[in-house]
Amino acid sequence: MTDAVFGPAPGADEPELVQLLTPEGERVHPAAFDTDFTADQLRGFHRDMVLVRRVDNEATALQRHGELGLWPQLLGQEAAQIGAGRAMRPQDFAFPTYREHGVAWTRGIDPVRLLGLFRGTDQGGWDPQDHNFGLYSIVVGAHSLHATGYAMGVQRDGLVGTGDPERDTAVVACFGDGATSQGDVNESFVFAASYNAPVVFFCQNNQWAISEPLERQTRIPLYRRAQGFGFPGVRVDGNDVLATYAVVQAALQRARDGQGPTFVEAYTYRMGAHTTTDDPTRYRRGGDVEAWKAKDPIARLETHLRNEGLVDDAYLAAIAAEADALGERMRRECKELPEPVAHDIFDLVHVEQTPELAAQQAAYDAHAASFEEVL
Amino acid sequence: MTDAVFGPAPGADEPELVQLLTPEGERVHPAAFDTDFTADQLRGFHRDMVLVRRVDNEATALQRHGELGLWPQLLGQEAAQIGAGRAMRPQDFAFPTYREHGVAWTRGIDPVRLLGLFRGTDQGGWDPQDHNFGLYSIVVGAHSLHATGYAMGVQRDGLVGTGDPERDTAVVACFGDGATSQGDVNESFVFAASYNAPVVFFCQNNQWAISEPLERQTRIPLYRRAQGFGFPGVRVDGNDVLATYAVVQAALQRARDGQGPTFVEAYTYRMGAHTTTDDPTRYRRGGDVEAWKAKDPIARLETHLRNEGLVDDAYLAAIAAEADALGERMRRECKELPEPVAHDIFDLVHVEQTPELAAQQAAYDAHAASFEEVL
Amino acid sequence: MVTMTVAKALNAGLRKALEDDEKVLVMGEDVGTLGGVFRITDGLQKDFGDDRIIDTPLAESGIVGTAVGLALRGYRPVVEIQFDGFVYPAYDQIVCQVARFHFRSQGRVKVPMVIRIPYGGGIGAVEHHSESPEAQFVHTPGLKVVTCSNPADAYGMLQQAIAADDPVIFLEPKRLYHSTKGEVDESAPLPPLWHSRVVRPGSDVTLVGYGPTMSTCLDVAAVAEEEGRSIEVIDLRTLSPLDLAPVIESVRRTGRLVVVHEAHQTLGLGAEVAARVTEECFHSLEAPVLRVGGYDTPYPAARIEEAWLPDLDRVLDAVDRTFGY
Amino acid sequence: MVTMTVAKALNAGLRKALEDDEKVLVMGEDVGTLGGVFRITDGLQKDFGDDRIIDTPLAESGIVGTAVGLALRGYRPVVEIQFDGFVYPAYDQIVCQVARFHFRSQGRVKVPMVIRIPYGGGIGAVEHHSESPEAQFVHTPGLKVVTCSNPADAYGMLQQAIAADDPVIFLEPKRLYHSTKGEVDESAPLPPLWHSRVVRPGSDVTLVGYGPTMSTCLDVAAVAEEEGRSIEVIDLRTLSPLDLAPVIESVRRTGRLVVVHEAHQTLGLGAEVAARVTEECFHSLEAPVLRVGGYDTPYPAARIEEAWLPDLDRVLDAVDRTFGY
Ligand SMILES: Cc1ncc(C[n+]2csc(CCOP(=O)(O)OP(=O)(O)O)c2C)c(N)n1
Ligand SMILES: Cc1ncc(C[n+]2csc(CCOP(=O)(O)OP(=O)(O)O)c2C)c(N)n1
Ligand SMILES: [Mg+2]
Ligand SMILES: [Mg+2]
Repeated sequence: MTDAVFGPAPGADEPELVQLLTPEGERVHPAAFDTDFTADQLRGFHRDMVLVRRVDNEATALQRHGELGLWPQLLGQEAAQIGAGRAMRPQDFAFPTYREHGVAWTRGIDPVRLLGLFRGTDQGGWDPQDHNFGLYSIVVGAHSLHATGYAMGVQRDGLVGTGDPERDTAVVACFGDGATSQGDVNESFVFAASYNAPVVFFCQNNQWAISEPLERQTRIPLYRRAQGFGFPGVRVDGNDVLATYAVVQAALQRARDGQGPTFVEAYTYRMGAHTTTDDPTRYRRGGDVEAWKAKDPIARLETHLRNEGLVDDAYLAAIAAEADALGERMRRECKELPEPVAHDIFDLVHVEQTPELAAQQAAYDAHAASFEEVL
Repeated sequence: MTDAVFGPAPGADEPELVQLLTPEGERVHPAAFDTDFTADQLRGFHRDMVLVRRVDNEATALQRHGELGLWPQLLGQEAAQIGAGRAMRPQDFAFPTYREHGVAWTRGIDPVRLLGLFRGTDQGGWDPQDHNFGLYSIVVGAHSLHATGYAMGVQRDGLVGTGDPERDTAVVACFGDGATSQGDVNESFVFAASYNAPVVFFCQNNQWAISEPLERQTRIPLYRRAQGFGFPGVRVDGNDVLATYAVVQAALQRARDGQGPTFVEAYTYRMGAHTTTDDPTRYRRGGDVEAWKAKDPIARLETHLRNEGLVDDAYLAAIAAEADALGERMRRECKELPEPVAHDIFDLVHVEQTPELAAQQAAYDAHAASFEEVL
Repeated sequence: MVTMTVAKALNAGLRKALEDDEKVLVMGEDVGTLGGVFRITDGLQKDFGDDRIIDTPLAESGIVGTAVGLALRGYRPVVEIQFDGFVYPAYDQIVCQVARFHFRSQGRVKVPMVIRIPYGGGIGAVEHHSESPEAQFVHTPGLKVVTCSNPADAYGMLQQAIAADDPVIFLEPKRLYHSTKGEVDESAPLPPLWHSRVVRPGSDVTLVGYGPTMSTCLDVAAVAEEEGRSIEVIDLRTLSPLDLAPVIESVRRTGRLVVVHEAHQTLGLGAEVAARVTEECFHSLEAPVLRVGGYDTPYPAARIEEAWLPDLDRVLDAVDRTFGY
Repeated sequence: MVTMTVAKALNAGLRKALEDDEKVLVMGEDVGTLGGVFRITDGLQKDFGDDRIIDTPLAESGIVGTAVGLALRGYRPVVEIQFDGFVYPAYDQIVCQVARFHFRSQGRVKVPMVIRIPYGGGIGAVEHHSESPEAQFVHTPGLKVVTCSNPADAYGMLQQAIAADDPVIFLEPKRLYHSTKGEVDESAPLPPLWHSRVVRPGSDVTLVGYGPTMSTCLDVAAVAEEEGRSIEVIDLRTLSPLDLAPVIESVRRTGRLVVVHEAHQTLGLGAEVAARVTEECFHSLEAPVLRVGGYDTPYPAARIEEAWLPDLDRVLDAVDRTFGY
């Protein structure tokens, strides 16, 4: 669409993706963001992706077997999440959505801890401070502001631009394409720009918000949203773990250096359902899944590793065995997750319990006890 | 700020303003947006601006005399408001903020009707349907969504792109620079872009949100926000009534033609206080007011009109007399604004009154009557 | 007479409203192609087109705010909020805009719209998916708030809410969507919208509930009957305006009242019912009005929600306690 | 002992908190250079710098949301909402995030923060500037809600709220900011935060208020005394948790209770007080608990706000009515 007076419509053309590894597993070298990786790094990415895919499959199976109420699948988004997560330093902090199983993995969260929220045994199974990884956020977009505020705190702590790689700190806000429509996400752009906060907005554009395609949320490539707020945005191939790592790493370094926020759009695809209760056959468009299958994040890295002689059958079998063991442990430990105790919730509302809640707790206990007597 | 990897910071450079009339009153002819005006149109703009400035002064005086609780001054923003308002057709609809006295004027709202909200006699003194002009909106940003929804209604009515100038309809959302930080305003950009709604976002950047300067809300020129959402944005000299008219008129026509939303930033300055309770000496920066005085919207048009021989002293005296008469009428009629009646408010909550409110109304009446008996 | 679920009845009610008035629109997240995450809008976009059944961007304030604009333009939007816990981003639009337009305009402007909210717990969901936000809307002047507890009401009340000229918050007990079936007579006159209803007569205690707690209330009455106690059960249906006339009439006979809801007990609807009924029935009451609500904690993890929600035992216990004064 | 206004006492309390703990931050619209539209933060940015006294973009959800992030990073943000009516855009952050972080994290995470809200009417303002949103926050588990009615409490309670490890909604009766003066002893130990207080003893009727209605309550007691009626007046101070112990003790003596607030009567705080006190004092009550609240209409135009707000006459009338049962 072009307009005689206002000129061409802004930014509707499709951009190039930053890519370091083609879908065919060929290593390419873009002008910006090219990065060298050690063999260990490459194998590490591969292992991470294989294992989190297994985590995801296992959890999906656990849901099918009635052990979980729900599971939001990450299938297809392994590269985006592992690339972004591995680009973080220990002191960096990530604020995830509900689908960030891959990022969680890189922050050292035992996958079993992810299950509690979906099994209904807890509402957050880890201490955010221990892992520099926030609780899963169900309310779409709300946590993007938390990330920005946290980054403002980092600034106040004097931990940007010191030049000390052990100290300079960045924050990551993870959200989806749909989330970019929320007021809170846009307000987080306003605040981050206004204070030049050290935050990276990491948007996994998996093309869908439940049944709604990307076009309902935006008519231009999403990464260009950042331009409207005065900070850079980049689109990266989210099925390319190397490119995602490189771009997020550069964005994090910008933040740590005191250069402020960056928006990274990881262009990817949700290969599974939105969650296990969703039925994507109602809305998917023919051929999409097939086309994206050809861009599988694990397959392409595996091809590359094989071509480079960095892995062999024995290595891959060992990783597969590790995945089997992890899956087996998840199945076992999921069922062992501690059951919540209703008595306890009255203690968890406030740091300092109120007399009212103490009274409700006592009433609850008495009521519960009256049944134990009867039984 | 430039970055080796991410390139130059997006859009931080200061743009040209669209201008048709220099501060010195000289008519210039930009490549885009140049427009021919009839003598009557030019004199009309001038008269409009003189009269609304008088409306504004008079209301400010009424507040000083205790007749109004508060008054938000438009001083300095006359050109922006008259230019935008006069660009509208009768069938177009505007959603104003609380400072839109000039736009209200162009929609045929008697200035006396504006006073009720600030005198405390009502919360909206006109029928929006009668004037295609919404109620003043106090909650910053909220009405931007109403404008977008209304525009979606216009689309459903089949009133865009018919080619019939009497029928094709556009909607205007008026808000300030500060409002652009609100989630609601950004969500209205998302919706307008998603549905290609016939709405013009008319932002009067008067440099301040109460005491906060523009830089707190944005680090790039505001009109560029629109780029991030995929529709055009333009900065126009908001102290130039001709340029504002021309740009808003073009944006409205785009909307009416079915080409969707446009963002217009009218670059101007609030010469008065935020409202009559504000004390700008606490935050204003030295010299600003003086510099902007030199760009006065009325003076420059008057110079132009005189230079072109379109007005003379007698004409200007007649306009001044008209302004005096208007001021005098406002003073008189302000005091005659009907006092609200507490009994009535119970009838206004719902279209269909509830038994509960009927009962509260009866209780109120009985209570009030008990005093009348006593007195 | 057709037997259908609550979900199907709502779908049929929406369809009827869309047929009856071309100004009726349906909008929300995933209401189009998908038919909504609960399938309440199933098939509507196919039949009424995407101009009337509108998938929206993911932004609740935006949905409600644009619906206001559509209503100002003469449409009758029916907004779906995907889950109770996601209504809060739209809270400002609902409480400061939707609720007040008519009042602010001195009665000149109407904003007929319905905001449908699947609400309540008991479905084993993750956080933010089991809330009962009704008290906040009942406290807000300018809103009308109703809820249904069976397919016939779902079908009839939804149509009436859409036909009403005032904005209505329509609370749908999501737990009943697919579990509760009943007969719906699509040709019968619609039941009155602004009235509560005695659903089981009784003489010893009055028990008031609404929406998702009605089946518990009826179970309580059945169990109590075996114990020789006669419970009169009332379904409030309309929460704002509150129609307490049948409750007051009942309490004047029974002298005892228990109110049940899933919303947090403190300042839940039971508080208002207790305060009003006590004022009206002061000399008839043999015991204070007792309330059984959700505890004053955030909604807990699903595996303990049954302990958290008012259930048969807690309600029976309250009934018993009314005899202890 | 210094005599100061409520506004000055709040300013002094903030200053003290900022001095005592370098993690305390103040943030909001216009709180910096301007010192806030009510000047509560006057002079603070000059003394503590703009890293600690933070002017924010114009977005309430953004303010509260970033404050959550700052709290997670170990800061203690004190957020100013410019007027009561503008807290609603932040409602989702307050109700779903601030209130629940501790709970969701199984008690692992703290979000100590104070949200200051100038509230209430009677100042002749335009719409959205005179609201009383307390009931909605009291209904929300995980929030603590307090309000002050005099300079000494303003000074002391604000400091304690800031020092508390839980999020606190701090409601400031804006009508009293500059009109109410009182003595503040900056060296005395701070008064307890979570307690209501008998401010005038009496024996015939109990009268409960808080924040902006306290002076009306005291006026009522004075007038009633002339008529030979002894009214015990209680200032709630803490709305969540509700400290009803002194009220219950009082009602057991007086047998009569009237509750006053500016918030809409339906599901205003009075409903909860009535329900609880009736349950606790059923056999002591000589009359139902009566409530005097704002009517169930949106806050009206300023020229009739005095007729809308609870005033001496309406409260006296309610007191009289408690003798009619
Ligand atoms: C505020 C809010 N509204 C609605 C929902 C319901 N919901 C859950 S996920 C989702 C879609 C999210 O899409 P996107 O942001 O693209 O993330 P994705 O699920 O694709 O990873 C919706 C609408 C929610 N969780 N929060
Ligand atoms: C949601 C909301 N927050 C805060 C306010 C208080 N307030 C009134 S005007 C204003 C500044 C508005 O600035 P801007 O949008 O630039 O408009 P201007 O007043 O300069 O015309 C503020 C903060 C409000 N009215 N609404
Ligand atoms: Mg998505
Ligand atoms: Mg401004």
